Amino acid sequence: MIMPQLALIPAFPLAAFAILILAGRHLGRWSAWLAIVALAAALGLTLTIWHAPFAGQPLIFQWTWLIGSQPWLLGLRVDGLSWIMLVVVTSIGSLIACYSTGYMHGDPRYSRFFAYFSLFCAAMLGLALADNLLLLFICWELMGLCSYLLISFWFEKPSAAAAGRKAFLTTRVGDVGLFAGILCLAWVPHGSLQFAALPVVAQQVATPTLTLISLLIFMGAVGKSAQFPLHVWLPDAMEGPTPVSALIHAATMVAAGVYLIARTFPLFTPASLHVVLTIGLITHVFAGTIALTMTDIKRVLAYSTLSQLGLMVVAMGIGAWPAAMFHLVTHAYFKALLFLAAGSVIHATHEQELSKLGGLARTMPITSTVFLIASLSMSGLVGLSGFWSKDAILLAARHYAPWLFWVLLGGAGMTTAYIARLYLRCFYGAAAPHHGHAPHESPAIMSLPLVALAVGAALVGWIGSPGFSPFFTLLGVHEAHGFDLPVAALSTLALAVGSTVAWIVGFRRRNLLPAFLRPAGLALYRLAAHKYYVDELYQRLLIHPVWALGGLLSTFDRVVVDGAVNGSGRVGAWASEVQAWIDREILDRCVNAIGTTTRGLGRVMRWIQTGMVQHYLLMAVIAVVVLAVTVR
Amino acid sequence: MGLVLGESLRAWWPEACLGLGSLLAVLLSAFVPAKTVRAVAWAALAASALALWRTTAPTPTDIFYGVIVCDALGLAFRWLALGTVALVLLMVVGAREIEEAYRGEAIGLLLFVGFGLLLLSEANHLLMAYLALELVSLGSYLLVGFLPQRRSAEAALKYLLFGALASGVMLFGMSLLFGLTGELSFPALASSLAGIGSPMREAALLAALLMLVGVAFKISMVPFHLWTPDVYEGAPVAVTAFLSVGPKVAGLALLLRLCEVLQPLWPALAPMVLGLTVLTMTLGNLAALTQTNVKRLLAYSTIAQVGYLLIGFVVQTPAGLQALIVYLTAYLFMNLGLFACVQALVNDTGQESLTVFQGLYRRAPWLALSTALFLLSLAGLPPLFGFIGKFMLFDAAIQTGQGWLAIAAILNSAMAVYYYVNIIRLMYAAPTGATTALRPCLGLRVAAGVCVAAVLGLGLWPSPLLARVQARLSVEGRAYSAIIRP
Amino acid sequence: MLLTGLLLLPLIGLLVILALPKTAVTAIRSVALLATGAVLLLSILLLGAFRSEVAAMQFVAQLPWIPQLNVSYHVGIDGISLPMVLLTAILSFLACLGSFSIHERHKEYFALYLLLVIGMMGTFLALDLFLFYIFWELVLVPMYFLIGIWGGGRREYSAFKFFVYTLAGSLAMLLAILALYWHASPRTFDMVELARQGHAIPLALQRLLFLGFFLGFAVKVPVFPFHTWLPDAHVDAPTPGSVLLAGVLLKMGGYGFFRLAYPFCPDAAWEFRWVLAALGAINIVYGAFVALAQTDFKKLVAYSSVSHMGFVLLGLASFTPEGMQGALLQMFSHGLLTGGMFLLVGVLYDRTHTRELSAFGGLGARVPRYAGLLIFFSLGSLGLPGLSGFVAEFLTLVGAFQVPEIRWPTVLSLIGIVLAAAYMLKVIQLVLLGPLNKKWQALQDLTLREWLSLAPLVVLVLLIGIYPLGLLHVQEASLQQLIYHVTGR
Amino acid sequence: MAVRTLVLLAEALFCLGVYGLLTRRHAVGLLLSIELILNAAALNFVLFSRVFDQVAAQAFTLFIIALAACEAVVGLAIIIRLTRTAQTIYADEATVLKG
Amino acid sequence: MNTAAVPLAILSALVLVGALWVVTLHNLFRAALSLGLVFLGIAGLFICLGAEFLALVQLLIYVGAILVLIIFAIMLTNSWQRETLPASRQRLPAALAALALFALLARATWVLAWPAQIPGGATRLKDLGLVLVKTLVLPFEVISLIFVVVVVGAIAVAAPRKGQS
Repeated sequence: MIMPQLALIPAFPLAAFAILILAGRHLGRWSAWLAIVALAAALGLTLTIWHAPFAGQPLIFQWTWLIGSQPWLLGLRVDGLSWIMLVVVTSIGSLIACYSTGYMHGDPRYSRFFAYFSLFCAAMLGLALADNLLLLFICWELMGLCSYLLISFWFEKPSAAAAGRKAFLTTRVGDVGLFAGILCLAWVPHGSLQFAALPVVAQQVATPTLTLISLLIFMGAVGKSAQFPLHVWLPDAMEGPTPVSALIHAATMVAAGVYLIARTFPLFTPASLHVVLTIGLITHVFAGTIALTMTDIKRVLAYSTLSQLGLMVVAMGIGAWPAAMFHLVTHAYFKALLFLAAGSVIHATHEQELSKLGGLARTMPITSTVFLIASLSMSGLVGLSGFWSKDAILLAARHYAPWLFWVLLGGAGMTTAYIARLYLRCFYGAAAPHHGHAPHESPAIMSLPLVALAVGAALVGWIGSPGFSPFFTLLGVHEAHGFDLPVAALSTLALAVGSTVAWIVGFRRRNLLPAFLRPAGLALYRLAAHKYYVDELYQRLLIHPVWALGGLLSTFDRVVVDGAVNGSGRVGAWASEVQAWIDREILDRCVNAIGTTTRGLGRVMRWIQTGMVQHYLLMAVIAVVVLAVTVR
Repeated sequence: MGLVLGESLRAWWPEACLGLGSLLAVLLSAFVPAKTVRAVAWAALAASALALWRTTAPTPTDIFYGVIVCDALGLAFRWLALGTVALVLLMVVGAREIEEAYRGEAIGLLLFVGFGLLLLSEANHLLMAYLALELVSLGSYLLVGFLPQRRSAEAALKYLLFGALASGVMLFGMSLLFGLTGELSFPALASSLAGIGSPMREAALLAALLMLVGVAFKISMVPFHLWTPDVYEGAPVAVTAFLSVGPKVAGLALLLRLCEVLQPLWPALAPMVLGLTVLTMTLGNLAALTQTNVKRLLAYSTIAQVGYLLIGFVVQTPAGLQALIVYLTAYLFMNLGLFACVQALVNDTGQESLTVFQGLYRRAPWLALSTALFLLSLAGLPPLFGFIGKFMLFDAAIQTGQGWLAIAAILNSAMAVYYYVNIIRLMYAAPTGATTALRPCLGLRVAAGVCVAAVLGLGLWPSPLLARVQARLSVEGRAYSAIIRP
Repeated sequence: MLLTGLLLLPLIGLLVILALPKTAVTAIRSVALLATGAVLLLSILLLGAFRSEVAAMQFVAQLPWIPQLNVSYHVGIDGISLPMVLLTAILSFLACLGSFSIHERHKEYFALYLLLVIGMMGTFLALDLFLFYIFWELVLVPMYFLIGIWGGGRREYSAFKFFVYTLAGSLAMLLAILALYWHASPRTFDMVELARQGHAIPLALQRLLFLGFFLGFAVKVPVFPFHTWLPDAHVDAPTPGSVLLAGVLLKMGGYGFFRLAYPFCPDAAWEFRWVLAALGAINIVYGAFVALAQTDFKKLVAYSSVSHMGFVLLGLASFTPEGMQGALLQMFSHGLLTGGMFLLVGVLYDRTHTRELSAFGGLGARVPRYAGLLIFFSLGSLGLPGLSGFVAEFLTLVGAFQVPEIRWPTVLSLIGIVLAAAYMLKVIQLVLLGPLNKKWQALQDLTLREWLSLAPLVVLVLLIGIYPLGLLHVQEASLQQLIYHVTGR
Repeated sequence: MAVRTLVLLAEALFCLGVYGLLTRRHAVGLLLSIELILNAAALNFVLFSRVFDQVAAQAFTLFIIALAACEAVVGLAIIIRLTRTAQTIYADEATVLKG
Repeated sequence: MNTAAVPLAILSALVLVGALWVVTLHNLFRAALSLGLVFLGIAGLFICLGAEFLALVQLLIYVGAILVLIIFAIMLTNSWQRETLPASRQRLPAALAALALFALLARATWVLAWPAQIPGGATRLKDLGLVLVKTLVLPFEVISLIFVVVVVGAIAVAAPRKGQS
């Protein structure tokens, strides 16, 4: 069904962006409401077209964007998968926008914030709506930009500026992979960029090529979803305002990578899925361990995000892409909530270091409650959203390979452990000494979205629960997985163990390790606390060499390329320019010799001109003789 | 007999006016101020130009019993010679380095040499050619030595000695040629040489070579160019200007005529001339790169330019001849214009090193602009006239399949860009010495103005000139019938 | 007639300025602005009247000029030259606005400026090879003086270097032109006719011709290793000079490939495509690496031009519709983006008299409008989708990638995309972000004039980024014809 | 005696003149050498005028003699100038202009 | 060898020896006198070749005018001459070059088929005069112009200028 109105969905926030960037200064506080209204309108529009995805009828709107040997189409398309994304983005987005009106209150670049925010939403909506890889890539890049702008929103802070740049560059590395994937996909025989055509493409393209393409696309996902080894930007991205962290770096944008995999899933071959699984697993475990050691609220949450994204990627890797999407949705809600709550804490205390926090449950009851709900949801307490999605993944893992199931179960325990540690240390225990003012509950405009999100975080999982699963219907997967009691029990056990450990080790600070293991434990702890030195490794192995190469080439350019042309043995500035000229002509590397010869010849000419007229005469006579001999 | 003389004179008014004018000027200069001499000179020039304008000689005619030939080729070269004299006259009048007391003599000598140029470009007889050549030379020696400075006398001596050797060699060559053929007039020589046999041929070749040396000296062709830089540096600026154009014009005319005479020997001479052509431009440019004295630099530049000009000669086609004439015209204007600018500078600073150009733009923007224009034209930048000429020359070379000649010329042009533009660079740099405004005298301004107009105007609209050159020089005329081969 | 107007208007302006007294600065400025404005208007009219489905030359005007040499005044446009004409018109108008910050020797400046405009315009309009060469060289002189007189730093050196390099290059081209003229039968300079005879030229001669043309254009583009004049010239040129230098002059090189080298020696071009592609990739990567290491704002932008022009070569080498479209579009887009960048550098330099990146910092808070624009143009340069640079680079890469012979250079040039982000973000970070350098406490934001000179560029960059189809349609027919001419496909 | 011998004599005279021009240091000595060269040519012309019975060639010799006189006058004027300004009479000491 | 050849041989020897002295004698004055010897020899040869008028002119102008002028100049510039002046350093290369030139010329002309005998007879003065006023009237006029201008020019050049002795 053709439906040009689809374009309105991203157009609302885009228009808001345009207005805000041009006239935001004059709008003042109204700028926030403009953004909220735009998002709400997008949400409304999304909801009004609910029937089509449920009916399995995609809504399509296409137009020609470029021409070449063939027209390059761009198009929007709403099917179940994208509709879900739309709902998630618009609903969470508008709630976070509401929250931000309070959080960003008084910021000098208030309207600018909402402008970026709107642009981001527009891009994310566009990405969800895209019916081909090209438009997806365009929106993908725009999101990268928004991420950059928002991370370095408080650019006066050098660390924020650096973090923004790091995020952009790191994801760009992945983007280039995606771009290369698109190039390949466009030009393999029978290739197409349309998502709808991908299953056909997958059948017709040779497997090795397909593996290459899918891995390149996955590279994009690795960058955007901050998978190992391109994960380094995400923790630093916490330099941005907290609502940004909530929306972009937890709920939606980072999930785009997972969404991309889901979209292009038909292209993935067993070999590439194996890679996906490996990367996801590494990220999941590795980020979880780091999260255990972090002492900054937002960083704990950031690593937890990494870990959860890893989990989704694992699900993708074992082929359970509906489960991964399901986890994506639930994760969006509870992680957004976690971040917003953390933001509430930070807003109240101006502190985000765990060691300086504590006992906030009394002063901030709402925040404390919603944080708890979200934590439990993430940990997978039976009945809460997180439980259902994690359960689906665990189930799939058990079908895939038992060892994976156990690893993931351990991961689940770890998840519980770090989030419980965070919760306990933040809201219980002795109240930390306050600086200047007493912590207080956030204003209503901030807490109301929290409550709304808490409802979502608790209940949204039911749409994918066994028995009642409109979610899977939307995705076109009809054999809903059943409720598996052992798995549920085991995951509950993991939750219990995890929270207990968190209580004893994380909160009470008891070292449970036997003495002989303690040095090893400490070393491990240090390793994790330093994020496995990945940043340092990059610095040494990648950044430094690149900069050094740049410097080297620059010197090369100045000294050799220019110098080869200019002649390094310059006698005078202008004399060397003679060489410059000659060298250009000869196009040779060893031009110096020729340049010297030229000047040498010039000098010979000077030397001939002794000023003695009889020398000239002699030369002339000799010339006559020589010419007479040669002319025959 | 009276009839012959009368007819001859009718076709010979331009030369007669100029010759009488020079005589009058020289004689008067001892008694009247330079201003009067100047007036006489202008009158003579004007009369000569008028007479030349009325001369329509599309069909070649021998006059004065065959000593002189009036034809289209001669007409073109006579115009060029006259133009040179007129422009240099403006410079001589405006030259501060020439003492006022002797300016009259200088003007007279200039007209005298100009007269020689006219004769040289229409000589049709060995004696006439030798006489005209000596006339030009003697006048030039004197003009070069006109300054009270030591360098001027030195330059004159060098010029004299080199010139004497060259003309002596040439004369000896002529005598040998006469000994081989028994003829003195060009047409007779040509027909006599046409049927020459083997042992005679070698001797004739040697004689021809010796004769060509005289011409090569006049046009500063390598390896007979050695006098050029020294003489140019020592001579007064105006005289240098004259030397850089006038003798080249007449010398090339003589070369063309001699070439016609020597046509049977040409196949043997061609490779040598070709090689010397490339050598001339290359060595001229190479040496120019390291010069620091303006006049010396321009001397080498002249040598290089002669190299380009010779392309039009060595290709031996009508197109080449036309290109030669067109480029010669361009060269006349751009080089003399440039020298007018140099004269203005030398008048002001009394120095000749390249540094006098430094900051010229601040002192005299228009002067700097015209200098730049002339330099760019010399460098062959479109849409200036120099480019059109160069283009035609290169095209003529490529047309005859001598692409390598064009390549050599282009490489040379690229090399030349360096030193031409270097002067422009200096002009627009910050001044080091005087910063007061510099205002050239009227004569120099007129000279430079005329040259600017020509370089620009003929560059943008060369069509009338080209049409005329083509129309005149495509006619199968006697004077160049042999070198215009289909 | 319309096209002749494009050349006559600046000429009239030039003459009027020459007639005005030196002191009438306002009058001189307005005349220059009027002239360039009229040119802009005329070129927009041209766009309206252009029939994009026609591949052949349109608005052709021909008058005999030097019949003796078969030279005629012959102008016309097709889908390849129209974008360049538009670009020239736009940039010369905006740079003319930008030239108001020149504060000495106005008369000479604007006279030379208009001469430059004539030269650039003529290069893109000429259909007579001789005329083309004249305009091509005509550009050199005013630019030399713009750099040499109104430039900064080692301006004489840079101007000189620029002049000698480009002239040396174009002499090689002259040789090729002469050879072409010699070979053509009937002897003609008519570029359309010469193109028609392209395949008839023996391959050996074609190779030589291509080499000659290549040298001429490679210096202009500039292609590694002929690029060393570029950073010097760009850095020392006055702002409007840099804008036109990067915005238009470099495009003349690229245009030369489209208009001269490809049609006249098609077989050699086809043979040498891998060389072009390899050089393109080297340009992209090398330029980006060197840009990364720069500490001078302008120099960085200059090297970024080297990198970006590599895409033009890459696209050219592909001989696919996408690649060629991309190359042409990249020329247009790069003109807009670098023009904007140089204007911005100029704005900053006018106020602070330094271009050292490390001397700034934190200006984002102080001059938000400026910051916005700088970010905008940087993003355009690094190829952000939605802006013109992305479309061009995407098309180029897609086009080049499909040709097996040049696939590896294409893959290599992907590195350039990451590096572009790196150096552009470096600029943003060093200039705009971080704590405010106390020295620039009183820095003034963009003035109205500066706004006016930048805003059209912003609009165009966005327009092409979002709706490139308009320009692509204009280019399509002519490019198809060119590709067919060269490859027979 | 044959014509051949006289031609040889003229050639010898010519070469001696050239040798003198190359080796004489005194400026006036150079003028002497020039006269030798001119005389060689004159001798040739007179000889050949006899051979071909061409009177014009004898006239040519007349002109040569006249021009030789002119050249001597000019040469001496320049030499006097040189001695005034350069304080030397030797040609190889006039080396201000070089390079 | 017939009788006509004897004076020719003697005169030739005179010319050669004189020329050799002109270029080699250290004393310039003697060299100038040797030049007179050469002139005399040439004049004699002219007579032998039947060009009596030319011989007369040769004696008048060369010996009477030019040589006197030169000797005058030598005496005038006497004060600038140095007694002990080393000979030119390029004598050897100059001699080689001149010899080579001579070899070339001699080889080229020696092999030619010249008339075995110099044709007899003498030029009538009238013929010569006729040539000068008819065929060569223009050169004749021109050379008179040259005389005038050269003399005036030479005076202008040789005249002492301001600030010079």
